[in-house]
Amino acid sequence: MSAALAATADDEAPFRRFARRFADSKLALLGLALLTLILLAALLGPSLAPQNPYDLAQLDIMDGRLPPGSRMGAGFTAWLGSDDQGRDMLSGILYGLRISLGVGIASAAAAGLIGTALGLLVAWRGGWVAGAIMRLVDLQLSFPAFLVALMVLALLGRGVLNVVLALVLVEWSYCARTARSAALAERRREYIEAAEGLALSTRRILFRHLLPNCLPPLIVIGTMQVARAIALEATLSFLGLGVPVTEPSLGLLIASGYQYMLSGQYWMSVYPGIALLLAILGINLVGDQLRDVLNPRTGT
Amino acid sequence: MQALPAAATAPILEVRDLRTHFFMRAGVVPAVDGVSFGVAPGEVLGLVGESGSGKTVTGFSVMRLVEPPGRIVGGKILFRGRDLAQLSERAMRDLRGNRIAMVFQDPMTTLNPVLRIDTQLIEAVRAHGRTSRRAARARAVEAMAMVGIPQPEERLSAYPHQFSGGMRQRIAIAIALLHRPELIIADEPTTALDVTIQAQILAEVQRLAREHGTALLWITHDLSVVAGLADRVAVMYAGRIVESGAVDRVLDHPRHPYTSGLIESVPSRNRRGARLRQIPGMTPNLLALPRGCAFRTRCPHAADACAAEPRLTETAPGQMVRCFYPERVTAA
Amino acid sequence: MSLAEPPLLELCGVSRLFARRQDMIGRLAARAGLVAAPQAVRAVDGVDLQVRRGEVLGLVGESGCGKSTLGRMAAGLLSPTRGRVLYRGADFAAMPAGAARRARLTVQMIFQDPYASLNPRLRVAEIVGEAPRVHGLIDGDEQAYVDAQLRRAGLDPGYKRRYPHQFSGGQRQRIGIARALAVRPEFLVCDEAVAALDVSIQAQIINLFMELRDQLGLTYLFISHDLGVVEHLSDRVAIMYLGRIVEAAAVEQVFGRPNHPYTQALLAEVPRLETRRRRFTAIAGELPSPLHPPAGCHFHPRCPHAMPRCRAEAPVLREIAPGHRSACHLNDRA
Amino acid sequence: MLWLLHRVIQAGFVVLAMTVLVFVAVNVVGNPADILISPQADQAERARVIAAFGLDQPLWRQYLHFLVQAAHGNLGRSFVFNQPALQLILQRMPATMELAVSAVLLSVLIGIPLGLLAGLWPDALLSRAVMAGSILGFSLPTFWVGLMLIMVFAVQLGWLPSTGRGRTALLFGVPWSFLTLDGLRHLLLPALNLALFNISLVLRLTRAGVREVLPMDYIRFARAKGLSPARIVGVHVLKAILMPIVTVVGLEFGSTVAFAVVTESVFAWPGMGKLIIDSIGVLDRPVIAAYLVIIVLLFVTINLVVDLLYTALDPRVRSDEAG
Repeated sequence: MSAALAATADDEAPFRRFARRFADSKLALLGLALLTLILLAALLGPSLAPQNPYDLAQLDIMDGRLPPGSRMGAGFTAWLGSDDQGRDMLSGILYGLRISLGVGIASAAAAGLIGTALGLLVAWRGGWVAGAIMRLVDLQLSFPAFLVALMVLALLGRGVLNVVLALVLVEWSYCARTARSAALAERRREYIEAAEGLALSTRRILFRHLLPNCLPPLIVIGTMQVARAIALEATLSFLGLGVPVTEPSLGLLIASGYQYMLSGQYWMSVYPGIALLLAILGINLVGDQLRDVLNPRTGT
Repeated sequence: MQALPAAATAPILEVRDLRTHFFMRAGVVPAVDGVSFGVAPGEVLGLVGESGSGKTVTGFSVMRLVEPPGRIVGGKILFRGRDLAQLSERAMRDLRGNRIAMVFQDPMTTLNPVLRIDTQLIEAVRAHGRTSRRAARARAVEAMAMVGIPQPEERLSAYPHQFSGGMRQRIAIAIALLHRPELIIADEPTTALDVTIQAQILAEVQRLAREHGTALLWITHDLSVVAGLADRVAVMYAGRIVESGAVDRVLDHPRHPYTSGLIESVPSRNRRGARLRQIPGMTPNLLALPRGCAFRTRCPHAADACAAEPRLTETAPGQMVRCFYPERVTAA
Repeated sequence: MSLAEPPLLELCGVSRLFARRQDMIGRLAARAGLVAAPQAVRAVDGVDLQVRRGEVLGLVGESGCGKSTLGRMAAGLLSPTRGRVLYRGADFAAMPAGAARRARLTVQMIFQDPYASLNPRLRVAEIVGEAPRVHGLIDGDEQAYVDAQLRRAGLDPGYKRRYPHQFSGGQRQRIGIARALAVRPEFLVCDEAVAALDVSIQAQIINLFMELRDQLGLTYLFISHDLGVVEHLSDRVAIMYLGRIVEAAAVEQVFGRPNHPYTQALLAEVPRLETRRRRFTAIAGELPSPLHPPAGCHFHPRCPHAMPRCRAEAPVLREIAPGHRSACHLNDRA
Repeated sequence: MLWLLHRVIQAGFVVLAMTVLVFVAVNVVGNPADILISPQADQAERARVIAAFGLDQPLWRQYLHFLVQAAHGNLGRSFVFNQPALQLILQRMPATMELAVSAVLLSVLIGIPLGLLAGLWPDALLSRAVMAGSILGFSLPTFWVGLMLIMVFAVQLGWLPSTGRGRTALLFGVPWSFLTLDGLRHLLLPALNLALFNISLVLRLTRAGVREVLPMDYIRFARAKGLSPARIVGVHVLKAILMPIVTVVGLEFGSTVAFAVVTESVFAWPGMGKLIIDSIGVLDRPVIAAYLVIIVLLFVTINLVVDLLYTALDPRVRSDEAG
């Protein structure tokens, strides 16, 4: 019955169909708007921020812990208040957003590339190397990412690069598993057999036939991974294991404001937290709708 | 609209002008659009059609198991004179599996994979009337034996995946037979099975229907199965019945060009190695049906008059045809 | 059979085993005798078969009998575990890589599932045009070449910018045929190529196959479970049961004088338009699982004529009349 | 049976592999001698300690020694507390377990009913709200939610305490918070904080399962048998979706124990998570090693139990002979 109804197929081109289905959810559109806004804020951060919070020369300890809307010594208004170092919170958040997003996107992209390549290789070639890789993936997946990242950072010490490294190390296995299962499922389909029968080269079959059809779940996972990485980085930084104090990400800003929260100086923790939440929420809303739209059972 | 002349006895099921539509984003799909037929006790009615013809939706409509976005939007489904279309869900549930039973197409998916066979049989026994677990179990064993499952006692505690497709379909039939229903709706129950297994299932069904006097609505795309099994046949195209009548009459003297086309395209009706007679064009898109007769774009006899809607007319005793030019169709 | 010309395709004692995957611990446990080692599934078991140039060989069998595996080996998509697949007397596996690539193009496969057999992310023009372009088979304009292929398969070239999901099942099957023919094969393996289609569309595709055979001099291995279809378009027929060929002969012989009890049962049980309100009587028993095939003749548990010998010894496929081969111990008694 | 053997051997390999990693992480990266020996010690003293701790032996010997010691429950003494590290960890374990179990219970008790609701009536306003809320649930960073809970319920409203376990009572010789009212008050916020992510996860999983199972033929067939909706949802749907939920809840229990590190840090909950963060801060290596060994054992056990449960629930896995 469903097949009969599906036979009333529309004549839309795939991308338009995708866009229309994506726009079905107002929540997803809200997420997309949010995400665009956050990305713009991070990109334009240095030109928007009234202050460079990493330049110690611009900080004045006399401006410390001013409530939102206070006038700073340098003459501008700190709309979101200032922290104990005399840093304008808005500037701190704009710069912190750059680090949080940068770490999240870089680690997810690297993990995605490594994981996809290995996952495809494993699905296509088999053999004992593939078996060993999958064992490693299984082993790693049976331990929570957070714990693995925690231990890696405990060993490596703080630093932006170390955080990225730790996140790549924990995330590649998710991508590898997703890529492998997608590739295994697609591989069994007859169009791959047909391509082999047409004596096309392995490279061509892998990159023109197999990979594009494995992409939908990878895009969804990749999106969610960015959000996860941002949250993980923030958590690790909050615990004092992530980025160094000289380059505070949102997580570190929240952590340094934490001690003043109990005395009612909420803005140092709350505002960076809201920025963090909006970034993660935007990505997740988009990713969630992508999952529905790209699902082979319901989607294009 | 009286569709079919009364059979020897009063029909057990009489469907009148049934309409079931699917409300999709792209528009309303009239999957079943004014279908009428009747089935008498002990009679086998074959409902034949290709994919998208609405035959399956018709079966589910009678069971009132059409799911959204589908909805019965009109017509009467008279079962022993009671209109099922108007029945409360509660009352309908008392009929389902009790007086009207259904067998599905794919035996691999009709049994719940995580529940044991005995659970699935016993719950069906106990859904209608108070029965002790022990008595229900005895009934289950009896039903399994009836459909020819060896060692039913032991096999009851197995899970569906431990049975072959043919055996699973027997179990589904056993479940359908538990309460000696007056009507069984069978939706392509042998399509997914191999030839030798199909023959076994057909033999069982035929024997059981004869022994119990059960009426059978047999939905299929396979004219050959209908030829061997059914007393009467109704052919569906694009949500409507285009021809119906006694099997011999319809298969030997089809009067609708679609019926005739279907019969003629069966390979055994053609000289071996010769070009098969074929129906041109494609199975229609239900969202964009041609006005008037839905078949006219593929019909060799179509004329201007076909832009209007043809009615079912009786061309021979018991043979109803929805065509303006039934005389143009001659048996090959 | 002309002696001068070797068969276009020859399968010599071809077997294919599918081993159940096992990890190290399982293997160790099996070696230590803790559990029985899992058997491999013998999907195809010692098949000898020849297809002559220009003929249509129908291969019939029920699900799990190994006919698809056999077809994939004939098409070069799967290598046999044992035995050889000879194409014009030459073995693909023994050819140098370049020659093998070119030789593979001459055998093409038409698949069962019109939905899974086309890459959903490519336009029709690319699906059809990719392989001939890569292999340098197009002399002039690629688009004109693609148009010609589509037209030959009965499709309007105006639709070539579309994606597969915008076509019906029958049209998709035509795209698959155009794709196969675009690399100029001489041999087509059709694996249940019309099984998924509606009756009225099925006739169109069968007609297309027959037209193409006349136009291009194609040879077919036509795999199907539908006896009516096979009878209609085959010259010769081979019947398979659980990995083995049980009977092979010209179509008139198989359908007119079936020799093997399985063939006889199969023919008796096919519903036909002409037989009305018949009493269905069925051969007993289930199709055995290919994992545990019965000893001796695979068919003996369901065979009405089974003798003690059938339980112990597998009958060989041998000629019982000119061009008519059957694998049954009953033939030895006569 | 073979299957069980299989799993146990596999688990053994995992533990062995992890001990290598733990050993490498703790004893090779950085020089343990620097930590064990006071900088004021002279050369002879240094050599004596190195010999005493076996640090002059080849690495594989050191590893074997570590293994033998570990097998005897000796993972070294904490530099900070001057107590056996293992004992230190085991003392804090009940607090963490209490927190994690409460969180998992909360996630099941809240997640499954809400997931059923959202799956059975996907278009209802309430269902949409629940689904939107669940996205929020796994977007909110745990530690920040913890801070906000403290700010609202402890600082602003003053309803609930923000730190510690409160009054505990003994059961089997172990102190528990959930046995006293004060303890429960202390438990509520951290448990809720830790559960938030899991609630969203269980809820979405339940909903996805229901959406997947409802259109199945066997559900329609169950309706065709005349079964009541209660039985269809309660037996046919629930049993079919239970497996992935059990698996994930089981595996998430491990994650929850790990994530307790965050919640314990925020709420100053005296569990092993807080201990490990403090120990990382002061490089108390024996404690880190002991924590890792305990966690690895815990995870291997959890995975084994989940596998067993999975087998008990899915008949298709149990007799994998045919397929």
